[in-house]
Amino acid sequence: MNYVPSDLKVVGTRPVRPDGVDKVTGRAQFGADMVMAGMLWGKVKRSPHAHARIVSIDASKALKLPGVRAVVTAADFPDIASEEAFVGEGPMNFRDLSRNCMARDKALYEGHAVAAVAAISQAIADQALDRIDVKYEVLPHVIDVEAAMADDAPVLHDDLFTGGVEPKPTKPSNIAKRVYFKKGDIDAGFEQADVIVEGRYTTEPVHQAYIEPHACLCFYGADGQSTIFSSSQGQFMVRSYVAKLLGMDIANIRATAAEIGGGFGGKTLVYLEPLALALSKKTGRPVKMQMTREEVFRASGPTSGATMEVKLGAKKDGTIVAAQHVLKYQAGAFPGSPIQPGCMCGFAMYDIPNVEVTGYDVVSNRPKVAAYRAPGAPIASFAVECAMDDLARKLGKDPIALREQNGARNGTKTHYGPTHQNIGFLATLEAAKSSAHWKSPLKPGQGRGIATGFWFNIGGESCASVHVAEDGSVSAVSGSPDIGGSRASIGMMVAEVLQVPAERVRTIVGDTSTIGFTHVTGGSRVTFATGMAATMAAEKVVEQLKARAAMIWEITPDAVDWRDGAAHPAGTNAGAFDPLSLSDIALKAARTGGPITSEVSVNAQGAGPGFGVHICDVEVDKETGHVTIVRYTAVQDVGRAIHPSYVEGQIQGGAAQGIGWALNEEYIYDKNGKMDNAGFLDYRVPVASDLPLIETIMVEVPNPRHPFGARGVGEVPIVPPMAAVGNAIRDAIGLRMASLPMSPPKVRAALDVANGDD
Amino acid sequence: MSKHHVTTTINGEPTEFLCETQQTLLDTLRDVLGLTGSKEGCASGDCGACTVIMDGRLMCSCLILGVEAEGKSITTVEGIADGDHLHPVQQKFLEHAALQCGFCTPGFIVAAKALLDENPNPTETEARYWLAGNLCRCTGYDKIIRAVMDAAAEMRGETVG
Amino acid sequence: MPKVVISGSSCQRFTGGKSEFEVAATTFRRLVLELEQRFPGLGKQVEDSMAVAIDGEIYQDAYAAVLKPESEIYLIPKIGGG
Amino acid sequence: MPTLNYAAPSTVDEAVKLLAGSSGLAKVLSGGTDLLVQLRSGRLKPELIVDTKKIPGIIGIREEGGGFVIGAATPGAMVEAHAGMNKAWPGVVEALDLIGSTQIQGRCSLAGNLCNASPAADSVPALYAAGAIAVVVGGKGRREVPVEQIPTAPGRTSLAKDEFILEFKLPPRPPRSSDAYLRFIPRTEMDIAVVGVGISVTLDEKGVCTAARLGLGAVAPTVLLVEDAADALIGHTLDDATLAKLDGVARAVCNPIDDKRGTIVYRTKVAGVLARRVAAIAFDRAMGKLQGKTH
Repeated sequence: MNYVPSDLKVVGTRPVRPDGVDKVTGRAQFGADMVMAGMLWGKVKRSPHAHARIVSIDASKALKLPGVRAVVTAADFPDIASEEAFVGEGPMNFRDLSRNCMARDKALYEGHAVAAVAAISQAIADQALDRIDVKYEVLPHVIDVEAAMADDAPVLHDDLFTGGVEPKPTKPSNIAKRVYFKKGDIDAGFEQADVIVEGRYTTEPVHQAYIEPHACLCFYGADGQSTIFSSSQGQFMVRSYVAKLLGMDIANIRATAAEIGGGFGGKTLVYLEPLALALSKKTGRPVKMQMTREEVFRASGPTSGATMEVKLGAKKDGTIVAAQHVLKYQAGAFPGSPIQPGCMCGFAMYDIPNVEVTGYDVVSNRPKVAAYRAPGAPIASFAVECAMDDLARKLGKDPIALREQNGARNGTKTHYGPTHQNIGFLATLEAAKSSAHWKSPLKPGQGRGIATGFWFNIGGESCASVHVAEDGSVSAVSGSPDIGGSRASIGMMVAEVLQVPAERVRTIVGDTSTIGFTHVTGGSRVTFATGMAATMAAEKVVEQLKARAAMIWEITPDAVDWRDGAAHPAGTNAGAFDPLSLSDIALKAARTGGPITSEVSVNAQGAGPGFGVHICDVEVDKETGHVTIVRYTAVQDVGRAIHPSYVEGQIQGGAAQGIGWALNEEYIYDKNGKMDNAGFLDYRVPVASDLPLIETIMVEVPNPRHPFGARGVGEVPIVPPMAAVGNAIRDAIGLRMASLPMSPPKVRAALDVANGDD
Repeated sequence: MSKHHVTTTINGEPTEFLCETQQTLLDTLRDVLGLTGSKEGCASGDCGACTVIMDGRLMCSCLILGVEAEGKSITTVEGIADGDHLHPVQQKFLEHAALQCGFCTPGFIVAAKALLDENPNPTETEARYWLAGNLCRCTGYDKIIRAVMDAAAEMRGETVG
Repeated sequence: MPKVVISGSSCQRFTGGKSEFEVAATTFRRLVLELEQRFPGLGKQVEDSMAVAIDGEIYQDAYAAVLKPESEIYLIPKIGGG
Repeated sequence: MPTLNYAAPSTVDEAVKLLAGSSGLAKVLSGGTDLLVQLRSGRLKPELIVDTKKIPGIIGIREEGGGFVIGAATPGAMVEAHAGMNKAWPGVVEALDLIGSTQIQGRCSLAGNLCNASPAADSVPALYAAGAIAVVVGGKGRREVPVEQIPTAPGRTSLAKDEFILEFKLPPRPPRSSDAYLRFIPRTEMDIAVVGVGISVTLDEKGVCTAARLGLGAVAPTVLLVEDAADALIGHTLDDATLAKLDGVARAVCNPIDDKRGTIVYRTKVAGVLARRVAAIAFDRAMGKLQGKTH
């Protein structure tokens, strides 16, 4: 059922989250905080080369070191055949995943795991790594995307042939796939155009940079029944991936979601868990592993860097008649960049009759990319939204007005097929236009930019259960790891249905053996899909409560109303009874049929598309090229904010990550293909003093597919910032910075070129 | 060389432990003493997740040798609340939703408490610079700064609307 | 009859480049079976790695979805998130 | 594996003996903010760590002969809180204040920053500009060394194996003297300087410069003491021509590298920019027009 906003008592309020006190007092248990008796420490030996054939691995000296218990290499894992599967976050080839966790035959990037060791202490494990003798035949490497596409580039995989082209190529290539979308007639479209803008844009890979490094504790039981305690975005994902990689039955693994210290998509796959469980199997002891920060940068997924071209054609009146986009995304060492969503998202905000989008998924000697917030969309939108800004300038139009004129609305058919329904893009633009920020004057020397963004926000498989305790307090179990407060939002929805205060419901995250299969916490699907399951479970509990009350009163369940957390006779005809509270009914549960409990599984269909419009003001120090963000406002259609503080937090966090992506974050490589800035010192995420307060404006266009109208909110806010910042810089200094990051040396160089002072 | 025997005070409790030279204070807190509230985010002093107060000064416990704790007085996140009574900074972090994943939170709590001990009336800019050594990737710092400013106001006895 | 459109290039290798066709089916499940019969491999591809938009609504897993005679079905890549 | 030993001597003699007697690499530990990172990364594998912080006087600030004596292991935060230092040497104070975070401030020391011998060390250009003297102790006794003679190359110093710095001396200040430090970083905090410039000046009543020293960081293998900067400034007020000359002088001495933190071209240009800006701050301070922090 769908709930009427005016009736809501819990949804839309801001209670303290159920896991909050543990997190401010240091008691919450994250991946690296767990210990077990007899525990060993595992460490990974990594390739120092960007591309090398592994000639031999000799661990004998390491194994002789007192305290070393086992070493594993690729030989200890099944050699899995290539097989495409779709597993929640995107396409997954388990052969590639296996070879990413442990190199087989070839090391494909600096930091690629080649062996792992278990020892009685971290220090001994470290020493053992130095004693594992790996002989390499170093191969030529390639880092940059266009270099990797060249005919004479070193080929990473001799069995990789470009997909999506006919006829099927006969020569292996680093281009894993070509993606193509078209709508209308692109040439005819450009022929109608009075004004054309074109641009070439580049972005660098950026890391999710969650503050918690990957960590796990794994124990392989004597009969194979195993436990995994790890920090991930999905305990079910961990269970099924590890089972696949080690050739185990899924039900032989019980995976528990530790508290997770940030993921943003980067913890939607496994790195350490298969190695730790293999080491545990070999030693019969629990094995704990945790990455160093350097390992996180070198060996876990950033998102793609890219090279792009955009061409837009418009009539003099501002009507966009043609749009073309070419995207070349780095996938890292194995295929699977977010090129598909990148190709879909760039123009998803607009109603354009003639569109052509071509994308390439390209492997090179870098760590395999992982999902990162709205995967692919921020890259694509950086190019498109910069081009939109250039178009508005060329047409002499206000940038919001140009977007309103061409903006997607209900009924707009996207270039990738589906027709937008129940979307709030125009309402979001309107809210941006009416904002205090947009109406405020700029100080001399400052610049202002806006940009927009889109994400699909799909649903997927989720389970949740609701249990009424004997005293009428309620526990809810979610299958989704809680990264940003979803226990709060799920508990609030359950409380709303049961009509009890939020504090009466305690939500926990179930392990893989206590709740049904639930996809990863990713794609901002938890409040939508798991929230839907929890709401339905609570509704079933209400039905039971009404039935129990009916039994106590000897009337039919239809004659019972549930309101204010209690059963009431539906009307005078039903009889005159005092209300029975949740506690009253819970107390009599044994006599009325047993425990009151319900579990619901859903596979939530439909998308709840989200749109954002960001406004950014900057000041540029023209002598140093330093850019200061002086004011920032993020406007977003959130459907319905269940817990508004956490919705605002998602928007602010996404915007901050985008600002980092815009200004300073990048992977820097040396000429040998080694990452040169694998630490928080030189991989420069924004610090507190870099940012202003980030104003948020939540537009609520309810999502009819969700009982409370919620849309996913965590993906969209990272899409607009790069172009919003770039457009603000363009406004401030009159120059288009088309290459991310827009770091001080690049800004100063651009100014020098413009001043003829090169 | 055998392990060092260290006698120190942690969160007001006299504490003894054994450690090797290369073990940092963070390693000993987490792996020897089981005080896992201090987190390792970088082990290089760049993220602040391991922040502690030692003899009144804010420090990264990853940049202190365990053996250096000899004779010192150390406050970790576990020692900020007074029993069940949360410190105003902790309470305001909860009220303002100033945490999402919560991993950086212990470091922020300790650093913010130290800020307000030293400067009860910081400006927003002072708070931002004081906390610049604590990385948060989830919140964009907005709610953290609001929570710290609100905690400061409350500790000064100002009523906040 | 419901009209099927392949969005993008991911499935056209099964259809010899053809991107639009009509299929007699009243449920999505039936449609997948028909596609597999007409273009061997396509049905499996759709099941394993495609999402569909039926009259605008995106389904990742759509066996039960009902098709109307005038329905328009787009085969699109599955969508994940971060 | 060689065991890593640790000692915390309580006298200079004891410390010198430990350093002299070590068969392998011995490292002096003061704040540890660089040393512990190097240990963890495996870049350094010492056999012995000598923690000098228990030596009397090595932590603390005292006024002596009109100047200041700062203990080598005094944490930055302690210097920043010292009223006398803030008044006399605001540039040294702000340089120390820019090293890392609040947490780093609680530990980092002048000696560590100098002896780590990074060309990008923030406090070092300010110390060069200040004409600071390092008091070095070792097996051959005690010697006083101008700070610019301590670093010799990236990661290398002129100190003998059994020597370490006990304290720093900052000279008395003539009237109308002040100093300033500016650095450029991509963010607002937490980065290593791309360029750092420290300056100390003395002016006459009319604002004409009578003495000047300029230290330039991150633009050469070691921090540079730019002698030509004194020539550009002495005898002049800070007019546009002087500023332009100073800009040129600063750029001319640059010999940087291209790396992840900046390019040769960029570092050189920014060195000129910062030289101008830092001079303006120091001149204003010397004339009493500017007080307190500039960042």
